[in-house]
Amino acid sequence: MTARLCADADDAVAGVRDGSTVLVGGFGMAGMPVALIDALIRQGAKDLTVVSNNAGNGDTGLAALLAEGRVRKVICSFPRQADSWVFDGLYRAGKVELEVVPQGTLAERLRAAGAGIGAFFCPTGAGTLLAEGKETREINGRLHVLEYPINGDVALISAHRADGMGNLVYRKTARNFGPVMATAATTVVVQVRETVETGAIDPETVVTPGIYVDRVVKVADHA
Amino acid sequence: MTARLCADADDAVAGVRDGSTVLVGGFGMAGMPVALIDALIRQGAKDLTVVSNNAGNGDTGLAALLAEGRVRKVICSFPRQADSWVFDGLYRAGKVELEVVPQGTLAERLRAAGAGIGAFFCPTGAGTLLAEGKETREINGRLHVLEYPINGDVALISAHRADGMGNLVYRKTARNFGPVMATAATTVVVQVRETVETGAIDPETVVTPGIYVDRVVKVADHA
Amino acid sequence: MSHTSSRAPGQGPLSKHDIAALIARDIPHGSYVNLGIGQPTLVADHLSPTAGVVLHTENGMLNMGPAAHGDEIDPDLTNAGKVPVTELPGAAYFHHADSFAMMRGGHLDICVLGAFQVSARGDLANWHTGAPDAIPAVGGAMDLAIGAKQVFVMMDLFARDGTPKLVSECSYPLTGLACVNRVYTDLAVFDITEHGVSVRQTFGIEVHDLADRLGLPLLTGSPR
Amino acid sequence: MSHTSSRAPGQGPLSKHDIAALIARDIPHGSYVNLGIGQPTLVADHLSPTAGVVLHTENGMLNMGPAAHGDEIDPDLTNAGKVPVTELPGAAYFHHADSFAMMRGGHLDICVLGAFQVSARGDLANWHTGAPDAIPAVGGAMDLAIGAKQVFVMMDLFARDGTPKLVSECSYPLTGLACVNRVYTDLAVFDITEHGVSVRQTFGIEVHDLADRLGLPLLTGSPR
Repeated sequence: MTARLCADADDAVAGVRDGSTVLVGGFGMAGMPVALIDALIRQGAKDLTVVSNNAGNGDTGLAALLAEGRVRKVICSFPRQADSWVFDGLYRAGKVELEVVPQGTLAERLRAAGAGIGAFFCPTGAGTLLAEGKETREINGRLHVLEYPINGDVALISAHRADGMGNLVYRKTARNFGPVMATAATTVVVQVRETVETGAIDPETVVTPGIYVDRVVKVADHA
Repeated sequence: MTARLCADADDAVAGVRDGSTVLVGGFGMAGMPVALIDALIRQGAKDLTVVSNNAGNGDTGLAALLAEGRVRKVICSFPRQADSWVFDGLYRAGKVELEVVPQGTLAERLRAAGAGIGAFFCPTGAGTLLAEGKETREINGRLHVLEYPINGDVALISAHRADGMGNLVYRKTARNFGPVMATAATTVVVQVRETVETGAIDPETVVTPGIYVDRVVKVADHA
Repeated sequence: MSHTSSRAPGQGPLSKHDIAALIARDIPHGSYVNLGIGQPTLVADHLSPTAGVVLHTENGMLNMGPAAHGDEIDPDLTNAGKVPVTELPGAAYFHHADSFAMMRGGHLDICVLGAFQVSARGDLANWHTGAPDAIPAVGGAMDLAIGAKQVFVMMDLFARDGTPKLVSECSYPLTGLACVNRVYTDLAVFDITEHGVSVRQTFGIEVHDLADRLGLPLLTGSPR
Repeated sequence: MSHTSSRAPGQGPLSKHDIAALIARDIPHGSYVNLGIGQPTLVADHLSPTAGVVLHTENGMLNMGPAAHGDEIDPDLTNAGKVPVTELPGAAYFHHADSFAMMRGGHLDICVLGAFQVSARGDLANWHTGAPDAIPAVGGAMDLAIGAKQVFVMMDLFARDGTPKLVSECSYPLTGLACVNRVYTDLAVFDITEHGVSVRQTFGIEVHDLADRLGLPLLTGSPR
């Protein structure tokens, strides 16, 4: 179904259920859907599994969601950062589960979810701690690990511009996880800096076609 | 290594060895690298495995390569067409091998080759003739077939425009197999309608980054 | 919804255009739809521009427009049947792996396909006659069969030799297992349900006659 | 090429910038290179614009330029270390799955990484100290380790406590198995070959002293 333009960020994240898996775009602050995360904090869903590259910085955004005790599990590639004290404290206190996934495998598992691939043999991490307990197989003389898709109930992503169909373009390295996460969740919510008329985005340059987008909300750019 | 601009199509396909696997872009005539195929016919490599969506039309292009007895095997999704008489005759005479692959699986096996994925479980074709002899597995209640990458020694593709780095953009549905084949072969040869200065293609709109491109040749558009 | 007979018995079978119009009416507003190649592409002619239906073509495009004519013809822009087409506002182009990822990942709402046979379980046979001298050619048929949220089949209910095409078991090689949700034919529309084949509508034939001719038990009443 | 001592013994170890300059000189013209995060990013400062080296950053860009300053800073444009950077002519942006496909698929010529330890077989340990209270965080390290055609490590040869970082077996958790091709350090440059560790160059130390301090057999002469 074609995308819906939402009145505000609260409208955009309405209905997220307790226990949901939430994919959150961004790499550092680039592409981080700040307004949607803030709205999710207000919305109140708890017992969440959050899939994102990092596990929150400082005291806002994902860190604030974590601090409220709303996150049961984090699936990410790089939780530990100079300013990830909220996550660090919860983790050391045993109050949040952590699944660490190599960054490229995280992206590929999200892609597999979106692309209907049941599982894939991946050379990354073979023979390391992160492959423990996973099925492995040697293919063409190289050890591979069997990796499964990561499906989201909801994806929260940030893009630069949307048209009336929900077609999206991104800007520079803020593109990062947005396009793959948009394919991998049941409900895809996008915050954009600007909306344009359908037809105003050159069809050759669309990065995320509107088929993947459920809700769009225009928010002021805090950058 | 950065891409080389070739003098002509013969220069672009120089050095293709007997026994090579050649990926050939195009879907019907859209995106078909006609000038490169003609040059490959002149170049003389034989005992080729050709990977392409179709198996030649009429008496030119791939059909002419087949008619010269230069192709040992065809891997494609749809060999049989109204005007595929050259392939049909060779196949019925037992003079060419055929591996039929569902079109999406063909694209995904090429992508897997380019993306360093060792193999993947795919629901397409499970339980059909095309899965016979292949490993299968039920994942989340759905039957999947284990599919392996298709690597090319050479890819011959057609794009709309290239810059000096080998960055490519395509045009409309002529994009089709080009971008995935460009990732899947050791040597990637591209015919384009126009070449532009490096910097003249908006970095947001590059479809095939130059890292995948080895040789570029500008040819007159026969379309 | 209960079984309805849209036309009085005896009014005769639907034409291909009638079937296409019926399918077009059943596609919800705003759906993303793939019409495969051949006969199902007729459905496009019956979709009103206000229906908001977005057409996908597996060779890499969303929001495909009608067939191109005259100066509109562009060799770089064709549908999956290699027929020149046009582009509507809001279109998007993508490569083959992305296009089939979109399909295999279940993002299309509806796919409409032709068929040689459909089984009572929803198995589909539409790519290969199984003739010993046939050259196998599958194209995107298997991907389409398993990819969309709902798979509609559009076909005549009986082959030219009078044998049913809705059968208890397909005799032709399969395209996909248990993948068909609904079958639109010249004589009736069927839902494939977990309880069996359910008749939604008939055209000029009574359900008991239909069951006799098909040699299949048919459910009526509320489909799932 | 046979073993050479670039500096006279006693001239002392190289600085980080000396090592970075050495690596920059060894990168062939026109290479596609990823410099990871941290210390290896110093290599960029020593790459001449005429070297035609194209930098990849795993967060989705080719032809990354130098760090951004002042008005150049754009929050939408950072490197993998989340430092604002610039864009060179001929750049391209792509999403994370495409970026790591590029890496995993072996399309980058060279990747330069830091390390806690490298084994004589080329095993790499650079993501986890193995300390019981450490929070594991891998980022792109495992992808980089196995992705490039050649993996270069840049590190001090000895840890602060004097223990060698080039070892017969890594004691830290591994990032990748048998993935390192060359090790650039303050005291020497090594090739990891199928026959063992080969010394390419030393800086202020004799090979036999190096072998003694490392407790490893070292090959000299023609590396593979």
